Amino acid sequence: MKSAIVVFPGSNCDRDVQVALRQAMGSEPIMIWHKDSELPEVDLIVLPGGFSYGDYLRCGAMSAHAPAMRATVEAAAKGVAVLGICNGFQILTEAGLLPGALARNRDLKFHCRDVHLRVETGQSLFTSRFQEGQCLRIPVANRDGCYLADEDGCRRLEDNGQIAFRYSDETGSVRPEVNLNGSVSSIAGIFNEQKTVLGLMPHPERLSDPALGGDDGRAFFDGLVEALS
Amino acid sequence: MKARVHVTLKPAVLDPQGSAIRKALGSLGFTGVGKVRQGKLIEIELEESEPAAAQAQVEAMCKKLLVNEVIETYRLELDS
Amino acid sequence: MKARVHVTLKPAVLDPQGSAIRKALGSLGFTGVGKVRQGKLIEIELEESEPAAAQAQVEAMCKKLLVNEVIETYRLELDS
Amino acid sequence: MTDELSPGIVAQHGLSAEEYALAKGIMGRAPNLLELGIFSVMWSEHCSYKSSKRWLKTLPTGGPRVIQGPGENAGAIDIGDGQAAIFKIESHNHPSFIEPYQGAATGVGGILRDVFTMGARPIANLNALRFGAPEHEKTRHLLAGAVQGIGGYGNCVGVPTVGGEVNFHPSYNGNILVNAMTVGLARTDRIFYAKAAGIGNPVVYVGSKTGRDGIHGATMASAQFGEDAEAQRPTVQVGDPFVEKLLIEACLELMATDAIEAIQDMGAAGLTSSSFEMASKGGCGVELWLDRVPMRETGMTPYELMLSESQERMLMILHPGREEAARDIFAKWDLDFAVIGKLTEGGRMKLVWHGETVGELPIDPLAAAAPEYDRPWTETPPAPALSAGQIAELDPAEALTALMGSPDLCSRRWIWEQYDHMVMADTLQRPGGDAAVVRVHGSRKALAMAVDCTPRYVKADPLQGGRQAVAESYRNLCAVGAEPIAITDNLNFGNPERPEIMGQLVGAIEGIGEAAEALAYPVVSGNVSLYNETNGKAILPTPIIGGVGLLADHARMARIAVGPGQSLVLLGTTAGHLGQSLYLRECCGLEAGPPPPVDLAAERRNGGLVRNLIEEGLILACHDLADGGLAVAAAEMALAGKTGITLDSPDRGLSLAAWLFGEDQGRYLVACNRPQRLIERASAAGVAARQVGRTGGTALILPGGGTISLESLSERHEGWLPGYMDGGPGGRTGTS
Ligand SMILES: Nc1ncnc2c1ncn2[C@@H]1O[C@H](COP(=O)(O)OP(=O)(O)O)[C@@H](O)[C@H]1O
Ligand SMILES: [Mg+2]
Repeated sequence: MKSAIVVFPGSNCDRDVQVALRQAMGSEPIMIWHKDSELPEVDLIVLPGGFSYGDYLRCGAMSAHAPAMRATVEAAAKGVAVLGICNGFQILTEAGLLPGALARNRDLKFHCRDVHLRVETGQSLFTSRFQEGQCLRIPVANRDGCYLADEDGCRRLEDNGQIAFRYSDETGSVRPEVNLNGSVSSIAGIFNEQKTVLGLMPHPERLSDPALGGDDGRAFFDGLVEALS
Repeated sequence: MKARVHVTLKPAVLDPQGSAIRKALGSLGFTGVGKVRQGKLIEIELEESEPAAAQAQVEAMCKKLLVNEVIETYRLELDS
Repeated sequence: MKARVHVTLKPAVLDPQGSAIRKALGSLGFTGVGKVRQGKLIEIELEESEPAAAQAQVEAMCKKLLVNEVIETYRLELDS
Repeated sequence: MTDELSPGIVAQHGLSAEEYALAKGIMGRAPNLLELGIFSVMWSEHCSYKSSKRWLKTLPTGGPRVIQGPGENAGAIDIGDGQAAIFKIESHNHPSFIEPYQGAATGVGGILRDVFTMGARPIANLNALRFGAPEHEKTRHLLAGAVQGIGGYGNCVGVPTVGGEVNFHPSYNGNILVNAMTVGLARTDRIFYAKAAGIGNPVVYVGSKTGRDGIHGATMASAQFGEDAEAQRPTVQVGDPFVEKLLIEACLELMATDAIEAIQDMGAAGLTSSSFEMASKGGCGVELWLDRVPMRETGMTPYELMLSESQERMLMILHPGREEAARDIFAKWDLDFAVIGKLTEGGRMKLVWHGETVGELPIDPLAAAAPEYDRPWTETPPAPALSAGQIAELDPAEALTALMGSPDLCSRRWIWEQYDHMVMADTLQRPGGDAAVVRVHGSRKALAMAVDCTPRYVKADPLQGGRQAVAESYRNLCAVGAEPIAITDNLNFGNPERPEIMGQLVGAIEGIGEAAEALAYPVVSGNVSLYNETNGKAILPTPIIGGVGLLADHARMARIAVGPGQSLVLLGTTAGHLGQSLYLRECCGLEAGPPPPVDLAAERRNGGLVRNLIEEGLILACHDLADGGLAVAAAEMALAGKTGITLDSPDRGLSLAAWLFGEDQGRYLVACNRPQRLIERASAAGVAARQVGRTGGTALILPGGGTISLESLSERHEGWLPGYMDGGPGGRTGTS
């Protein structure tokens, strides 16, 4: 399989996800500069974490208009898989590839720590390695990770099975106390309707090597690469 | 011409910054404080001097970039 | 009574957000855009209904909490 | 143009009458205002180190691994395989007190630039913070702001903030300390220096535009610049971490080519000090065309351009003909780029404004004549020994619970979780242990790092306190299994014009020097921050030591977390020293007595043993003993491992308090499977060792019968800081 990582000014997890993907694919992902308006033919496009444009105005707002994003939207329409992590998730909502919005965390603080996630479905190319209800440990690092959608929007996500991950405790139980940023319905990650686009706030690339303290992130990338190969 | 865009969260959207300010005002001893909301104020200097054209230009900026209409609304003021 | 506090960076203070917005507007094809500055808009509902007293109360809030006078200034609007 | 300036204007520039006379002598005429401004910043304490230079020269700075000691933007150490660790610490105390968010943020920005200026990619940040008493009205706001500022900047540039330390003490009520450290990684054959060379070579400005930020001597200048000049000059700079991130990437991209002859960041005293230092180091002259400097405001003057402290700017000397290639890189990253001058012969600085010469100064005479003072100092009198009556014997379990929940010992999780400490995906040990460990990307090597100082020790005995700060940082590195390789220091003191403060500085430097020498742990960079006092009340003397160590293989690394069924061995000698201990302060209400003495030979021996044991895999967990002694170390290991610990009774008739809470130096608590083997190894190495307990269960059990469940201990330990930060009026709500 082939993959591309879009680098925006202020991206700072581009190398981290490059390392994780290289490890999972056994080959090099292609790094794409945000000013490029054409993308190579790939099976997966990744929007990495970071602070593109300094998170100024709104996280992801300015990057959503980058030439490479226009190309990404076109590719997504053709069914190419798109993964947005953290700032990448924010860009996906700003670009309209995913519904809803990401707002300031309820307690206004930046949170960097491991969280537990409940896998909401194993029926997607992003989660085929996992079973529904399985619990993963993955780090978050964000200040604007509070996922918001109105009631209708939430119902649609629910009905279409578009919720990928929810914040949970270490047993996989979804409780309001562990919803660290105040996301509606404890949402940590969602798909588009076709489940070809995934946005999530946690950073699987940060725990994809046991030396870093865990490898649930590795299983995530291995599963994704397997599904796309 | 100068445009002032007031961007605020839609009423139904929870505003944690507003609530934090309200709480802080309370603990500083201010009483009789009701709802507090925090928004953004964006001031833009424009070359355009014709009000209607300026208005249209800034509306376009809001739609395209300045405002996320999923959770925000805006109000525009122009002065020359 | 409702107070609206416009908090802006003092004129000579660097406004990274404003400059970034300006650049982004430029690359979206908007022309004739001069300086852009981003500030805060804080809306406060007050029980106080007497304008002078409300004014004094909000001024005090600005000094104590809402405005960082080392780098910011503010403008106040009241409406009932 | 060369009219004599009024004594008032001279004084407002902080120059004494003698210094002004010296300046006139160097110039051969009276300097004009622009030139005076340049003298003023070049001879400021900050740029010239005039009070401390004489003493700093005594520090050991060499060693087999040292590539670059003090004197450049940062120190550089050889870590093998053609790689260098480049690091430095810097203070931003005063700005952080005025505006904690921006002050702390720009402190991080500044130290990052010092490091990537030398060709290093920054891989970790640390910070050492000191705040006033928790009950002081400003403390909460200052703490919240400084932490948000450090996080706001570091998180955005994408460099992990992996460690630090925080203390509270009333002496910092009016003068907080914000010291920031950056560690970077470079190739040894691609280290860049500030030494200008090549007559005719272009002087290039990159980064943000110049505004009227942080220009000094402002009051006097009001007359010159019109009524509202003061209002136009922000006293606090606002940082732009986004631009800094672009600047890092653009500079590193350019550094991968061979376009750069010399490079220097524009820090304090901006364009003045960067251009002066580069020219002075290279022994050449420089001509600057100030009208070409990218400007943020209209109507800026040469004076403002030379003295502005706008952030996120760099000055470079390029090789001839490389301007266009360099310009392309900076254009790619949307950064300003301007050729603003050239190197000249003759050792003078010529300042040109729209074709007209507006200032001209000799470079070397000015730099060489920077005043250097041998300020009078008095030795700190030795603290009288504690009398037995001063030490209350409290219930150990209660005392430990109180200590673990005290402001200086409670968990700092509330802080470090607001810092992205994992970005770059190489953080092997996150905050919470003895030292942070960051992998050298793509290798088995790793760097360990920690910042340390125990100011109450330094106050009571500057010499021992200086030694102790170095020794503690040495221990923190050894405790994870790293070989300590070098340090950077940040000397935070009060007013050096007072002999007793100068005495603290002299004593601490002597102690640091002795320890650095004895531990083969040279000082390769540092920073001095003086005048940290208000109304004659000085801060506790606070010489922060930032230590960096090397792990050859990160698989051989120790952590503090214990597991069940392990034996605990205490390495090092316990005399039960309670003078200046936290037990004395928190539980007996006393700050008294001499600090624990530091035996440097024992530090070296014990540290070496611990490293060997870790490397051989004989140690399952390790923690050095510091504040709060044995009991606190055991409690921290138990909490980290979520496993109970039972501690044995003291030997040799030590009191329980002295045994559990004494702060004797040079000690480590280690967990292992075969204690006897460890004790034999220790005795062969000449290190005192005894088994002091074992792990298991869910409680901490102390000699004398006290039992504390880990759950309640954790609540106290984790609870204080969030509870404190939640209580009462918060600070401002941040800046964005
Ligand atoms: N300001 C801070 N930023 C990040 N981490 C911090 C900070 N203060 C303390 N820590 C972390 O908390 C842990 C305990 O700190 P400290 O009490 O200073 O340790 P020690 O006594 O071992 O030197 C360390 O891992 C340290 O890095
Ligand atoms: Mg330690």
